[in-house]
Amino acid sequence: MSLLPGIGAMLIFPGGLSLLTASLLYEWADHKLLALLQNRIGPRWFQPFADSVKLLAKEEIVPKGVDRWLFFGLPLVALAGALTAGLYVPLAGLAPIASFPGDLIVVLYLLSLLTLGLGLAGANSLDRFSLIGATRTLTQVFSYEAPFMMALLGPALAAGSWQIATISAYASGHWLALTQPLGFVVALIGLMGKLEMPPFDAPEAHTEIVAGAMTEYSGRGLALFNLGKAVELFIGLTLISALYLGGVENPLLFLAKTLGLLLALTGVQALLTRLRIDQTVGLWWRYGALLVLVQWLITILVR
Amino acid sequence: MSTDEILNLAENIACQWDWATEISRPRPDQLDVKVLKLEELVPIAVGLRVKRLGHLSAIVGLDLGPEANAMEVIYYFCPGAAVIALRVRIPRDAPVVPSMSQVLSGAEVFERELHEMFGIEINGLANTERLYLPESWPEGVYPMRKDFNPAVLSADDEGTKND
Amino acid sequence: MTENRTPRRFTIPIGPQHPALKEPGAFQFTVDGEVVTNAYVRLGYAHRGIEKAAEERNWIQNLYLIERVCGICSHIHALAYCLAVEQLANVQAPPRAQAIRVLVAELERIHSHFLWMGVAAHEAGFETLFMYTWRDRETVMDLLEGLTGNRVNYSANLLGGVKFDVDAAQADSIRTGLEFLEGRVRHYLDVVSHDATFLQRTRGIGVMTTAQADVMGAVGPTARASNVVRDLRVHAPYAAYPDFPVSIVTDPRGDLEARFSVRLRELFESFRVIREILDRLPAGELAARMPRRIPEGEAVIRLEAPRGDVFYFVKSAGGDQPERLKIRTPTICNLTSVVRLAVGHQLADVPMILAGIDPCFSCNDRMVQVRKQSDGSQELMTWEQLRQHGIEFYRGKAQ
Amino acid sequence: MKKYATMLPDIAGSLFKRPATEAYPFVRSQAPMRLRGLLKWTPGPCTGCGLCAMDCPADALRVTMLDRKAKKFFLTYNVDRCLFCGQCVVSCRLGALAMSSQEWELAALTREAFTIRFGKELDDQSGLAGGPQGEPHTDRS
Repeated sequence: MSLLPGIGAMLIFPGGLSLLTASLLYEWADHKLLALLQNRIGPRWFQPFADSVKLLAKEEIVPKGVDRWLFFGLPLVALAGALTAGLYVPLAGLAPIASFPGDLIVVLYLLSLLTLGLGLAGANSLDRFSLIGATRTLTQVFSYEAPFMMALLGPALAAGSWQIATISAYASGHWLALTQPLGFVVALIGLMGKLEMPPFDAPEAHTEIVAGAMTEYSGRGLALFNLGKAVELFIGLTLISALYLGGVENPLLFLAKTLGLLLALTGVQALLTRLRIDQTVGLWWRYGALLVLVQWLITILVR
Repeated sequence: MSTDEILNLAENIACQWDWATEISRPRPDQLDVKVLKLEELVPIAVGLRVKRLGHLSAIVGLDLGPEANAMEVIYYFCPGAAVIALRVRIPRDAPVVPSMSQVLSGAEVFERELHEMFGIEINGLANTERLYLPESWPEGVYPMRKDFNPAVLSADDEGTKND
Repeated sequence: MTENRTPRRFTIPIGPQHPALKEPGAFQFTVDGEVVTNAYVRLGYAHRGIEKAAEERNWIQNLYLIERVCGICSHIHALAYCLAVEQLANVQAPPRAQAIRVLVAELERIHSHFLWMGVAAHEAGFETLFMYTWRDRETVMDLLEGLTGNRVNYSANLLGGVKFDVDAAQADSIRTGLEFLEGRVRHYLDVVSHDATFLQRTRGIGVMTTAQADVMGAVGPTARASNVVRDLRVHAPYAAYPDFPVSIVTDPRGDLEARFSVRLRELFESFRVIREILDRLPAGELAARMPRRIPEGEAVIRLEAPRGDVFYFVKSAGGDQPERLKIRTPTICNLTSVVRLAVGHQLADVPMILAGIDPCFSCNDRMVQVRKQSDGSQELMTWEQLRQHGIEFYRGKAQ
Repeated sequence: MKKYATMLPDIAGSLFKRPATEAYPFVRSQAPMRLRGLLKWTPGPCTGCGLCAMDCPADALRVTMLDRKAKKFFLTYNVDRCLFCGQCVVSCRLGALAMSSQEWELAALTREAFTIRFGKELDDQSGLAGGPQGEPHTDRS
């Protein structure tokens, strides 16, 4: 890979700006679909962009008692982690920009940076709501992360490789969602947990702790965290479509599969009540982890 | 129990304190007990409570004005459709009533309201913190008294007495 | 940075401004980890001095002041005031007026319970239920608007009667609306009593026993969900309830689920009563003549508002203004229970428990407080001063 | 018995339904006949008795008598004070007042726009001259 096109791919297309744009459009699609399911109109397409621009332009208020480096650095790290993860996944059905054996693991860790960043950002604050939010965020990480990772490693087991490109190529011939349904479900629900979507939104439950870990963030930091979440939604959808839904060979297939997944996600969001944090943990360890282990066992035995 | 039976029962209870009460029935569903001896108020309330007539619905404070130099406190017990009023009259310059909150836990908020709105001292009320009025409200100014003048509040932030 | 942090115990302030409460009431919950260990309440943020203000207005003006005690149950407050004044004046409102009063009161109950269900679902994090209940609430609000001319402050009452009649076309639109609503209530009852994830947040949460409800003086649906058989519409029927009786709805369980169930099942009674009223609306006048001066005396009126019983004490000295008006709203009775019940529960359940009693702080707090920016002192303003302040403020702006 | 996804019929149905949200400023729905909007005054029956002003809970109405014998007076109606309760309409036994069900979008950018004068044969020199006979003169412009 020569240098210039490489940088272009990272910053403009398909990573970087295009990734951000696409992510915000997916965020809008998520909000719009949820609104339609609830018989509302929902936002117009540019709402997430308008929100981001507004927040980026807004004054950043640094609360008393926080570590300034962490306060400004954590959102950057969180967004950077999510954007970097974008380099290794087949965005829009195109070949990943970078690829090496074992990049699946790297992507999974990079995606966790956001949640970790959020948790630390909350713990960095003196605010009570932030602290409780941080506790809840980190508790939640420990509950869904392991099952989610294991669920994404299921296809890797089947394909016999830990490289996303290879698994993706293997998956295009096999709808792994059909052969590994348990893993698929756990991966999908895991993504919701990762994105703190309802019913896993206890860490930012408005009616209890205002905005959880992000309570003290107002301007740029909040925008970066939000962007990070949008990017993660996009990458998460891409990953699950590529690994479980028979691969994403071209942009059209990609669009159809990711939007289908998004509809399923919003449907689940609309149908469930927020779980208390103890209920979330219980759910993941009692059922999530167990299901994935059963799935692994089956996969290994069948292979 | 019908309303009449409730009222008769309540009347019988109040009659046990006949040396300290004046009983009347202003309306078919109401019993009005004037309690003349302040110290008998809580025992009568307990008497009602024992017979399960002790659902305290409200405590009404009445300022009869500086000329009359009296205040009235009416305790309304409302079992079923009946309304039983225990009425005490206290001097306006030294208003004190005994607290019912030890025998009726629901009475606490009503008594706190009475205390801060009328400046009636509630003997035996554990929590006399402000419930409705702001912390900066001047001491000794009671808004529900007839001679309350809101001008004292804005004219003087230190909080002069209004009487 | 660390010395400000006590390791595990926090005091969580909920209010006076908090997303869980759409109204200002201040609660402080001390939590140990996620478990609430202490609770404290402070009211008065919406105290408007209505009881005092009523002493300076004439009997008719007060009717509209009283209607603004609460935004949701505006009609029931105005009704209580009217009944009290009518009792003092010894005037009986005509039967048709009484029936229309009950009709509006029951429509208001439907409106209030739908609103409550939405809020409670929102607190629980069940946004879809929230959105759908509030969508359906529009139906009953439209009915009320069509009937009375306003969505919230219906101003249906007059001293001595009501302002408007119910004609055939309106009766039909109410019947159609009720049919839709009844179907929806049936569906919601199924949702709140069967939905597995929702039940996780309501079943066995905030349990209040019958004895506790009795001691704490709980009222209304909150008490009935703890098997306290007390409903003034049944036990002390007022207005047209003697002719259009309702039956009482209770639930022995005492938890949040029971409160949902009681409120929703109560609505079927409301639907039935409204239909009955529409079917056999008594003929006659809409209002009786009222004197401008009300004879001396005291009146006590108790009505069953959507949230529980309201208590009105009105004293007249024979003039054209009341001598004293005392309002006791249901929320104050139920708040004691929240403070006690919250202890020992998870923080996540607190908004639900709070919402479970259907608290209304504006009912509860009835002075305007202005905080001076310059010296941090506080000042209270009377209506006149506030109005004057407003006029001067805008005059200053215009120049 | 516990069920999952109890609201599935609702959300599935909504996908194929128009949103319930009203697009208010763009699409206006018909206001109900009884809506209590802007107060309207008919000059004919009004005697300037002032009952409406006396009963108004918000002091939104004021009767100013210019000449009692010649029955010259005007009513000042402060829309910004008005509660739209309709008591004045009931208090007026002569039927000179009514509330419009059509005019209810009453926001304005100046305070002056909220003062409406209902006048009868106003003197020109008083500076309060209204519009043509019967039309309430408003300062809305």
